[in-house]
Amino acid sequence: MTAAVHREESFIGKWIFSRDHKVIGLQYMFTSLVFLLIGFSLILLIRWQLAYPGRPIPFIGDLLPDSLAPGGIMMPDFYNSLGAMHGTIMIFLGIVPLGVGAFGNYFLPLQIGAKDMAFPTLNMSSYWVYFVGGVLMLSSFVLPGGAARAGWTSYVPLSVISSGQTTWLLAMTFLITSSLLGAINFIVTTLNLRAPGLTWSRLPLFAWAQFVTGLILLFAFPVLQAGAVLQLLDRVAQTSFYMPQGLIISGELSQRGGGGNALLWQHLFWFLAHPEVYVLLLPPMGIVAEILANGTRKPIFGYKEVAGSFCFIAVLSFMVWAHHMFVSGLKTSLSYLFMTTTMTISIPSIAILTCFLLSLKDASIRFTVPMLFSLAFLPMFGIGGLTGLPLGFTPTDVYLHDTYYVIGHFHYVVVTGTLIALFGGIYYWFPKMFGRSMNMFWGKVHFWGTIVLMNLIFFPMFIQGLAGVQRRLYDPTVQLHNLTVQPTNVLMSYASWGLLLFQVPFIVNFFWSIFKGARSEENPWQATTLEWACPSPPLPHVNFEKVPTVHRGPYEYSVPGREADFWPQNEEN
Amino acid sequence: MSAERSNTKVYLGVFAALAFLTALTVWASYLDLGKGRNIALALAIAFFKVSLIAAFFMHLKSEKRAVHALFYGAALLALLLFLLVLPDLGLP
Amino acid sequence: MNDTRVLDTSTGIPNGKLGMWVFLASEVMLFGGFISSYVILRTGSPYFSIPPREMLGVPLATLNTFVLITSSVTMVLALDAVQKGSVKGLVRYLSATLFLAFCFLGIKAYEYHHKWLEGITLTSGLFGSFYYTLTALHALHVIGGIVFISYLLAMALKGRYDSREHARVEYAGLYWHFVDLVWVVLFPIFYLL
Amino acid sequence: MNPAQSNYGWGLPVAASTYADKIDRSLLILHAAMAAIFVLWAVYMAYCLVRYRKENSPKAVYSHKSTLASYTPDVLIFIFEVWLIFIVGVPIWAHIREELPAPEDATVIRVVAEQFAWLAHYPGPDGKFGRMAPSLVDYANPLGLDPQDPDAGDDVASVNEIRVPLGRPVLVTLTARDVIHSFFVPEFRTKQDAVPGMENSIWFEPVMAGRFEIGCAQLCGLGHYRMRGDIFVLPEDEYAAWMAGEQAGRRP
Repeated sequence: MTAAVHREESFIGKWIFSRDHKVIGLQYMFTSLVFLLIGFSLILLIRWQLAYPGRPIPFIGDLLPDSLAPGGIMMPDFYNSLGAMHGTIMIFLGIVPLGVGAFGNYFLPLQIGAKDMAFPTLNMSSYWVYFVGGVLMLSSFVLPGGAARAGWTSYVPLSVISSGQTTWLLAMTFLITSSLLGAINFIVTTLNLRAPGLTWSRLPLFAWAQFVTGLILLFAFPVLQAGAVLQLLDRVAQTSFYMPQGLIISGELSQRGGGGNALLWQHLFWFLAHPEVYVLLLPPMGIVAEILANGTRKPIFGYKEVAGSFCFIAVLSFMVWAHHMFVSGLKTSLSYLFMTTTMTISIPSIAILTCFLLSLKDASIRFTVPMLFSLAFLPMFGIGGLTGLPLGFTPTDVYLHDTYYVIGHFHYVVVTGTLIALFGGIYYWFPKMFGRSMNMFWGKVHFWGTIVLMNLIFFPMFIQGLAGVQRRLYDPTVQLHNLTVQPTNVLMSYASWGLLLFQVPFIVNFFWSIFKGARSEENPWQATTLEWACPSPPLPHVNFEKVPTVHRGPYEYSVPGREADFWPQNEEN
Repeated sequence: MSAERSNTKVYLGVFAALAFLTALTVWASYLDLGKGRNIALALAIAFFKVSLIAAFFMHLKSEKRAVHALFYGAALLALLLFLLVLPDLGLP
Repeated sequence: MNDTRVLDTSTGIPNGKLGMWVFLASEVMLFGGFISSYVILRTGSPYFSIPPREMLGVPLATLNTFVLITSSVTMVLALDAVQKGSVKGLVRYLSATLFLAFCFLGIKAYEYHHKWLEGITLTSGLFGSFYYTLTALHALHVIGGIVFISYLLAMALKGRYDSREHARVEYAGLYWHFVDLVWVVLFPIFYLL
Repeated sequence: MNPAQSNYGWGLPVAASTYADKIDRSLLILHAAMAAIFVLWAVYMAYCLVRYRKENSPKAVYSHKSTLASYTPDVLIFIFEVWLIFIVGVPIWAHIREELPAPEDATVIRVVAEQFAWLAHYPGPDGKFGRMAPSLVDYANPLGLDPQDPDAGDDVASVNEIRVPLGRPVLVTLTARDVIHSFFVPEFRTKQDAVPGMENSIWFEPVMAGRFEIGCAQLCGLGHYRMRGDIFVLPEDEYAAWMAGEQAGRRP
């Protein structure tokens, strides 16, 4: 590889159509953070409707067009599209691109000592396909027919007969293609471009998580691509892959040929969607491992167990998908099988959590802001994981399925688990990305406000779930069994608006520190992995002055007989 | 050079095998061995042809472990999807 | 057989080849998803009417399978030629592969037209829907292969490839054999069962 | 007979069907185990955060070996789960899903879910369901019962209201007309998706008279939230009187 001749690129070449994995990582980060904010603001509208059903939305109400919210009162169709788009935007446009696209693209090559991804052009196109998919998904709000309204799972036949789904399907195809291009890059880069001496047992856990996530994306997404194409044809070309015989839709007998099966879509969708939720989970677990090792000044407890559990989760995640379908008409013989595989997959998650908790023993814990987020991840993900047990266990799932218990479960895993870890990752790697550090006081303000309010929003969901409140209800007070627990909706709504307020310090802190943050040197956290062995921000196109060679494991902290309590991977002695 | 020369012979040999197998599978489809056995036979011939192409034309035989893992991993997962969904929708 | 350039990758497999194999793994899952749905609905749905064998045009499809297998062979011979250093052989075999690919598409187009008139259309029933969806997706992959190979042919004519520098020919070969491999599976499940 | 608001409190609704208490016991076992695990983890973590703060332990202990003892949480939870699945779970799930009561000694009802209403179809005294034709569906005849069919003569149809006698199991055959709905009665702890093109049958046996609420648990469009109905569990004689009234109201 001859030294890259460094011609002066134009602004466009350097920032917009750049092939440098660091610039692409930042593009992913900024875009996904904007999408997270948009997805979050959609749910704030829903929270008003759930807290005060039928009353006009105060400030924003009269801004909304009359077709969606006449007189400021939200219509059920608009409510369903807000719910569907909240789910879709947060998962496919927000958290996965942030966890995999931003952090993976930026720090995987750095952690394995590579100059760049294996296929830089493919990497750039993966961002731009994602960007087009995101714009298309958002534009569905203004296109005729409005946004998709059959939930982020878009179950057939509702999604075939309701409007707004075609743009959703097209946008999903773009997002799936973007994830596939990214996955190919991650797998080949981790396999091929590791620095000399970086064997598999010396690979940092964050790199392990990104590699395993790439494999999951590679094998799971194409199946949803197939399902989405079949649904698109059902919608556009009047085929009936999923449409059964003799549907009577609003009075008239549908003229479709029929013969399809509605459960087929659920099988194809959940074959992707369950591995997808582990794609949401693994990169943040990698980030928590990095921050915990650094903050406790101690090697992560059970490196092999955690890395092995990542792989075991990846393999098992392809065999558990039908636990979403226990009450959907799945044959009982299959539900026994999927109940057992679902319970088996809870073991590696518990193993990882146990290893993280045991890392705290005999440690020397520093309560820096990234450490606060990572330490909060442990109990929060614990609740998320534990509440998954009654949902994977069929007798209790019969009652809890499609109630707010499910929503509480996956929000505890995804919001107080994944999102908190990703916030920790931003505070932890900000100095490496911008050469300046974020303000730690406002970081703590952001942390405590977010954690407390998130619990106020999500814990009442379990109470509602046990009371039998179904999910996706436009007006819960119509069902009599929801009336007793209705006051929790008011509390949850105020907590969610408060959560928006507490994101302001983070946003201001984030953008202000890029230009005005205190300068920080190469290794502010005194960490040992390779990404701290290059200048911050790393050199464009080559990252390291000279290719680092790796001499030891990733978390050599407090090695006896050395005065410094950390021993970077690339130091010879 | 002899090693190189034999390569062409190998490819032509595989070509002949594939052509014969195609004719065989068409001929076999006219036999009436009962629904289950017909399907099994056709899939067996198809699987054999697939492994011929993969082993010789795609040089899978002389590839390293990583490639084998990918190939068999993908095939296994495709089979998994098929096997686990079939009982649910298959037998009404 | 691998090109002899010193390989600076940790697994010893060149990036491009590994990338192509990873891409093909995702393609296996894409076609796997489609074929699973087809077989599942065919065995499960009581309304899945299978057209009589005469309407399917089995002899023509067999010829088509034969055409694609031959193109697979000419592709591997093209790679073999360039490894022996004969650019002329490479050009000859690449053009043969391109010609055969166009033949395949031609026969496929004729088949579509013939079937559409016979009454098997996209909405005539599940068999028609699956038949057109899957074979159209496969045809798209054939067209993708044609674009890739014609790019190679252009580069070969410019003398870009010789016995040491021909990685892309090998990757195009991998892709093309995969496309042929998919057809080898599609042929029996649509025409013969 | 309004559903006494006492059916629903802050915890689980009243257990009004035979297998409801089995499900409640499983919920209790699971939540007790979850609480125990969480409390143990929290106590241990709080102790570590205080004991191994930087001020208390300036030097961390370097170690790579993970002792066998570190697997105890995983092994314990695995054993708990194996016990839970094979001893507790499988019998209950088989009881709920596969031990359907015989039609002759159960009240058999067909429920057809459509966009935003539950249509109940009783076979009537002859025990046979009349033929339904999609073309006959209209406001007066929501199920589209075919008047010429002799079996349909004594069939009773009702919208969003189901009446069942106390003391006998109820066998419900569920299907849907347009999209996927989900028949959910919190008090009976029963839930089953009504999938168009498929017939799913479920059963429950009420243990108390009263009025219980049916809800739709699967998003089925803009009216999903108002798709509610009521199940009236009547004593035997009241049910017989009601059915007789329905038959009398019919043309001779």
